[in-house]
Amino acid sequence: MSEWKDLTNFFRGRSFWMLHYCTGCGAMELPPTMTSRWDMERFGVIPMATPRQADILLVTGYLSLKSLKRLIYTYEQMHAPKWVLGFGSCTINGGVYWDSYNVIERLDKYLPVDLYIAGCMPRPEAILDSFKKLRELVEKGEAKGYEKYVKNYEWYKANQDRVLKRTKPVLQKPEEVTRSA
Amino acid sequence: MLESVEKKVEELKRMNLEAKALGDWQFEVLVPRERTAEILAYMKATGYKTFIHLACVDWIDDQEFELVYNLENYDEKAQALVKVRIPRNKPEMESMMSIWGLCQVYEREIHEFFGINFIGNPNLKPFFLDEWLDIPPLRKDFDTLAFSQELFEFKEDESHGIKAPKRIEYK
Amino acid sequence: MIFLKLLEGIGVGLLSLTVGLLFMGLARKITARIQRRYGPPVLQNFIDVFKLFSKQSISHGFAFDLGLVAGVSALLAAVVFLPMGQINLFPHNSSLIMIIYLMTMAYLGMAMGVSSSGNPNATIGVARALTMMMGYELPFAAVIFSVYIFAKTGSLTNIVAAQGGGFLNWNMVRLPFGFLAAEIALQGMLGEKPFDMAIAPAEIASGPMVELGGKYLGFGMLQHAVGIYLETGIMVDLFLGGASNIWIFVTKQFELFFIALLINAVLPRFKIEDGVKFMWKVPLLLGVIQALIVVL
Amino acid sequence: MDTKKNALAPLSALKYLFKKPHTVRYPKEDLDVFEKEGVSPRYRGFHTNDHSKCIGCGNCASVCPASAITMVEADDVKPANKFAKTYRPVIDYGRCCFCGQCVDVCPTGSLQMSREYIHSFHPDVSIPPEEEPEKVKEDFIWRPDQTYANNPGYVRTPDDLLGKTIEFERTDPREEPADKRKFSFAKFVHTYSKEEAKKEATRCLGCGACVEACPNQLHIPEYIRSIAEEDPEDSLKWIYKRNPLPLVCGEVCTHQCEEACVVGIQGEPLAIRWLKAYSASNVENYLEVVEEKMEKPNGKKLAAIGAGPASLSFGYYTKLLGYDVTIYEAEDKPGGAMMWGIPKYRLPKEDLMKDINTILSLGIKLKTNTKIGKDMPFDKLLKDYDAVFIGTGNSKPMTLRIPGEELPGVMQGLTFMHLVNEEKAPDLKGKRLIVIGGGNVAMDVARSSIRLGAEVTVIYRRRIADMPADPEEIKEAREEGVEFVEAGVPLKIYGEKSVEALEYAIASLVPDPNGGRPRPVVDENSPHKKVKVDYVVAAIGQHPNLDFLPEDIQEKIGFDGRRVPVDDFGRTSVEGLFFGGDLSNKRQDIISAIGAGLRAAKGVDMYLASRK
Amino acid sequence: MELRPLNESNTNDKYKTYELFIGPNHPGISGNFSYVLDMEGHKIANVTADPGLLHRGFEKLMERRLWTQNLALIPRICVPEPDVNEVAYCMGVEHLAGIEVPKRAQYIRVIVLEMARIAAYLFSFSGVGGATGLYTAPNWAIGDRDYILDLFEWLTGGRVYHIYQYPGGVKMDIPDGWLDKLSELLDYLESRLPEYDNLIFKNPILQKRTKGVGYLSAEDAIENGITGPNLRASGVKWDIRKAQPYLVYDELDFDIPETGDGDAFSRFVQRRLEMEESIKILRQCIKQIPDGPYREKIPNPFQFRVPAGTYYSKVESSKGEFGYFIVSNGDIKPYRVYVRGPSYSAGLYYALEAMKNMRIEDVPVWIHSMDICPPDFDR
Repeated sequence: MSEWKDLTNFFRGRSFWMLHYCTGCGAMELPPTMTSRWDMERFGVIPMATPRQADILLVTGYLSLKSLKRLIYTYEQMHAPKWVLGFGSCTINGGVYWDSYNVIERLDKYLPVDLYIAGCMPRPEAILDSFKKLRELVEKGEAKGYEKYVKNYEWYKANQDRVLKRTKPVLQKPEEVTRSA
Repeated sequence: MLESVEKKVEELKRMNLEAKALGDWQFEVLVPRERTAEILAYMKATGYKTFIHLACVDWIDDQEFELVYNLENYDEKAQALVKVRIPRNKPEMESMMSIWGLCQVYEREIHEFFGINFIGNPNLKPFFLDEWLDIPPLRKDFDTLAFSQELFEFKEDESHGIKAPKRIEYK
Repeated sequence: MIFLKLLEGIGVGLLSLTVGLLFMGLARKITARIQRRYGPPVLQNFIDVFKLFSKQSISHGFAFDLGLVAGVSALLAAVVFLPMGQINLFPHNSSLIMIIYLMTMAYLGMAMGVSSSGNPNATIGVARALTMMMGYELPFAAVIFSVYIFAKTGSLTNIVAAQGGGFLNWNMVRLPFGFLAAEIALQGMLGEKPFDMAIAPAEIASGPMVELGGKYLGFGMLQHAVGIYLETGIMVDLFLGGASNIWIFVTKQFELFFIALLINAVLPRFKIEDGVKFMWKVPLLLGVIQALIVVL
Repeated sequence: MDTKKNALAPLSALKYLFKKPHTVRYPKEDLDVFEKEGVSPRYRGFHTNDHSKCIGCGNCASVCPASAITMVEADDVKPANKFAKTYRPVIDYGRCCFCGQCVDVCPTGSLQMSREYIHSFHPDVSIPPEEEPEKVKEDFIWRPDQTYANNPGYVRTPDDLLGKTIEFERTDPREEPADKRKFSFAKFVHTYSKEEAKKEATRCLGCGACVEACPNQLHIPEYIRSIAEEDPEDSLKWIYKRNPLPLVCGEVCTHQCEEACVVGIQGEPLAIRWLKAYSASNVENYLEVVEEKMEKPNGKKLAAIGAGPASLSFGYYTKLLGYDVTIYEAEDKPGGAMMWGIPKYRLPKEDLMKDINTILSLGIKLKTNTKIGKDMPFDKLLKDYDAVFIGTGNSKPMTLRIPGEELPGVMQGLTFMHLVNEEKAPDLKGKRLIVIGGGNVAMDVARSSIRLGAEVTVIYRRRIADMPADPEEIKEAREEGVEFVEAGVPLKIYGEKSVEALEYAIASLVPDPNGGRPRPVVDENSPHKKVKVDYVVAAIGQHPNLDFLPEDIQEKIGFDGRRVPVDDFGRTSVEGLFFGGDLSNKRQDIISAIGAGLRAAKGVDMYLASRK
Repeated sequence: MELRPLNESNTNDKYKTYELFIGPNHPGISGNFSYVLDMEGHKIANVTADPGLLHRGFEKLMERRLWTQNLALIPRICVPEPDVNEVAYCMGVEHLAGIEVPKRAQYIRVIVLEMARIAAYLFSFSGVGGATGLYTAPNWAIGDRDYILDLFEWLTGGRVYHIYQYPGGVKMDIPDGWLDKLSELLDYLESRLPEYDNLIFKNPILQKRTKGVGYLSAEDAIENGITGPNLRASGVKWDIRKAQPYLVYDELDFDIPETGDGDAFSRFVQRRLEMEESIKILRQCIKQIPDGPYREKIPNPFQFRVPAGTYYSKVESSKGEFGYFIVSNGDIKPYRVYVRGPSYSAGLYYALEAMKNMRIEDVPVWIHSMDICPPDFDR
């Protein structure tokens, strides 16, 4: 049975289909990586148009609250096993937008991230490197973020709801809010 | 400075407006709120046909908002910044949609970011932000750092765990 | 006896799958070359299919499952009737009409499956695929008509046999207009550009496939693989004089596929109505001319 | 361009089927653009930091637009110099945007960027998600060191032109040329013009390394910032918080701060002293600007002995606290060493009086010509006043202890300067004068004598580089024509009625094994020299003179003839008796004395508050 | 706007229309941005733009940072062509602070801007390919663009975000041998242009797909604030580089190509032709670049104050007029910066009119022909 699993993981690690959702500015290094100069198809990674077909979700940089909502929908549409790659500084600790009112600070509070890549933005070499690293992890059966998500669904959901479904002003100054409906 | 700019500034001064050149090819003109539509229509009729942007500045010390209509004249190669000041405690302004339809989106944006009401604009629904309940974010009294610390629960703590840099090796 | 035939049938099915997937892999490699890159390993598609079948899969209802399974199985059934070199399971039943009929079944099954997913993109995609089918079926029918008349038989086995005895006996040479029309129709059948409006990722997010995931997408891929095998196989039998053994057969298939690929790599896709118009203009005209030549 | 339709044109692309792809076969193959170096030589990758050069100033942390850098206390590093801190930058790569601005503003050039850029982290699946954010964050927080130093990318070196963000060149104030100034006692360094001051002030990085180096911890970054904002009044407000003698310090301070200035590590340090002089000389009436709030008089009386910088500072700050202060001065004018020791070309007397008068105008009583111990017994002071502050400084000069010292024409440095400042100096035109010693007093004597027309030689027992005087003083003295003799040890002064010649030996300098200044050794092999001379001025140091204190108090406070041991607030073991200035300071300069006065003022306030 | 599960869209009261999302997760859109299309059969009945997916509040963040700290932030406003941000911002700051930029620095800026323009146009070639399914085009164009990025990396130390401009000039001088490499690259690009022509612009199917799509008249373009190549493709000869020359553009000889049909194809061709002009400009720059300082000294970041005032500085980017409206109150930080992205009016306002009655397959073509770049209007 374990050989079977190893075999599955071997194949899974060699065929990453990536979701074509360019969430942040890190997506700018994806076209060069996808196309002729760096050609990530060599590693079996190809962009896919819909979340149903995809195996890996690249979170390419910062996420605005609006994007986060879409990203969560997208993630939940993907079929397990699925992996999330946190791309660049913004996903790790807010990056250069650390004090922005519309950008989340840490991705791992909302989605289970399997691999983080440092950089702002990561070079194509770093991206290819991370695919190789992810392949290794998958082959060893260590990348199990999707199981973690299911197991701790309540916790993730609570965090997601906290930022996405606000019912009162965050700064607690309703009397100053002069905005009309 | 371009001749056309000079001429235009003179012309606007004759209309009892404060106008001055800002550079070779741009000038600003300060317009009272009630004459905005008139002046903008006049500007459009005199060649300033392209609407470049509508920006807002929050002069919190003066308790005023300043709306900046940026117009461009391709024939005379000139650019006009038409500025209007409105009181901060009653942030209301007439919509200029009848002159440039394009104003619709700019006004919607400013409504969202500064909380200014544009009378006559039919669609001021949330645009860039989702479910915003606080002070409009680009106002000067909105503290973005406090907001993000509160919402995203991160703290600027002093006690960093320190690690030596390392590089991942591949077999 | 029936059991043996069944085994042989399975064998042919597997063969078609393997060759189809291999062709797809080669296709990626060759396209990559034209695009100035190296491309994935040739066996990448096998890995992909294996992975897809190992994934969790979400069904959208009975019609969804049925449609997709019907898609693959109908095509596999069609392959069984295809004479390929020395492998010819049903030499007396290898009717062209039957194969075409099964092929259409397959695509209809696929259409039924994916449209039950409810995604508007899929619906648009299916609508496009069926419209396109209308487009290429007509010239193809004209071509088949000419071949029918010319060979005076509807059995592929006989058509192949009729072309025996050298290059000059091939229908390709004897029915050049028909071959050209069929080539263009083949481009449409394979879903290669400029006739790939059905999937069109930039417009409708890969159309019919939009809701497919896991093993369903695996079925989709397999269907495509068998489709390639079958469609090029028919062409080989119809125009390239069949083959004496399976190797030559596959080589001939690949030659046809290769031309389709090259065109695929350098052309953008048509709009759907332009595509159909084109099909009804150029290949249909060629097909009708061929038919007229043959008849007269 | 021809855009005619051509159905065959696209097929020309097929030729690439037979060409070699241009894919970079990473990791087997590097980019060949930069001669196979992988990434560009200026690439901005992960940081490196040379801990032996880093001084922990924190400029990188302040400039980081992503707030990625924090300074942490590092126990395992040695401070790079005596002003350096042991803080080291720690970089959060979850924030860093690799813009390189930290490298641009690093004054030592220790923080650099390497060409390494690959790092990825996989959080453990088994840890609960609550702990994951912290784990992830930790992994991306590094304290950069020399790990990647062998692969440097974006760097800034002093001779390199990369990143000219810090202005290394100093804007010097206008000075009179040496051949002009050597004939005049007028101040030869002009204060900055507005533009010059602004230009110099905008060089400040605001790190505050100077504050800790300053013996009195002035608010240096703040007052420089105000000058940069063209607001000398505000600047003066900041200065007055800790220094009531801004113009004096602006002109003659020993500027420890400039030694610590981080800009000075690779360039020229900021002219902090001249900036202070600029803001002080640009304000007519200090008190109007400073608007210091004076507390209501509390009826307590304080006495200060000696109207030098320490007492003046003590008086100013205690007066502000509401005390009634009386300063006793033996001479006829206040100012002490500032008045009598410093020549006019460095500190014009009207500048000094502007500062002093401002302090005195607060209502401080000044009793001149009152020598304690002679005109008034010390015990009476102790009885009459709630507390007594003693800031008499060093007034007992050290002697040469060589034969012939008693001859007329041999003078002590301070005495000589006193005469010069009183304009009672002997006529030196065409005379030869030798100054013995290498401190600031020696320089003052030498340069004053030059102005009086003498030919001056300075004899110092070590090398010129070892002289305790300010290097610029030495430089300026040379420019004005002062000659220097290194390693000269005076042996004997010849003469009958007055000085005629001086014999000195050239000592051999034995290096100090501990790395300190070399020790001059005179033995029989040393060459002896004898020069003709008309005046010899010994400026080899002074000691305090506490003879007016009763013996028992001298003993009780532990006075050893050189210094009075005091605590942080000038307190001694005798209640109500406070010391400050050169009497108790390690560094004997004006700013330290002012600091001592300020601290003693606090000490007095604490003492009297506790006694109540 | 609430996101609805897709299969609910059919349960509208009537079956007449259904909703279709172009974006944010969609290969047809250029970036993280969304149009919601109300479809009537194959035709688009109504369009709603849904921006804000990339909104980071730059204008707020810039008010919190020093004048030069912002240089690390602003390239991120327009990701495919970051340099225009840096140059426009620096030009505005320099005008307010009264700094004269040395000639050499101005030439370097022109070189950087034109290289960025070529890179952006190459990127838009890939857009053509992606929208119409000609995947060889993106593979070629982005691959060639990478060579430009290599040179950028050599010059500036960064591949995408160069952070190279500085008020008063540029951060570093041109390295030795760089200009030779640049002219080699220009030769290469010129040799590649006919191949792009063959593949893309002479391609009959591509012409069929793009000709007549998204017609934009000159009046509409002027009225709707559409600038740049899109405006020029509609027949208005307006190029800031010519009309209000900044940097050293008045010393350089180049033309404004004319296509003037106003449809998607002419917009693509316009870019292709302007690329040739950019190559021409670069060649002149290589020849004419003077020696001298590359930067005027300014105070360090902590002490750099910009005198109070307002100014609108603009740059002709590959997408149109990229403007920075800068308000300073004399402090070390900007008081307010407004960024005028060239895609704003086309992407958020004109799109709603232009896409009505369009077919779904024309939408990506239209989006890519207008070269809509969501980051610059989301900011």
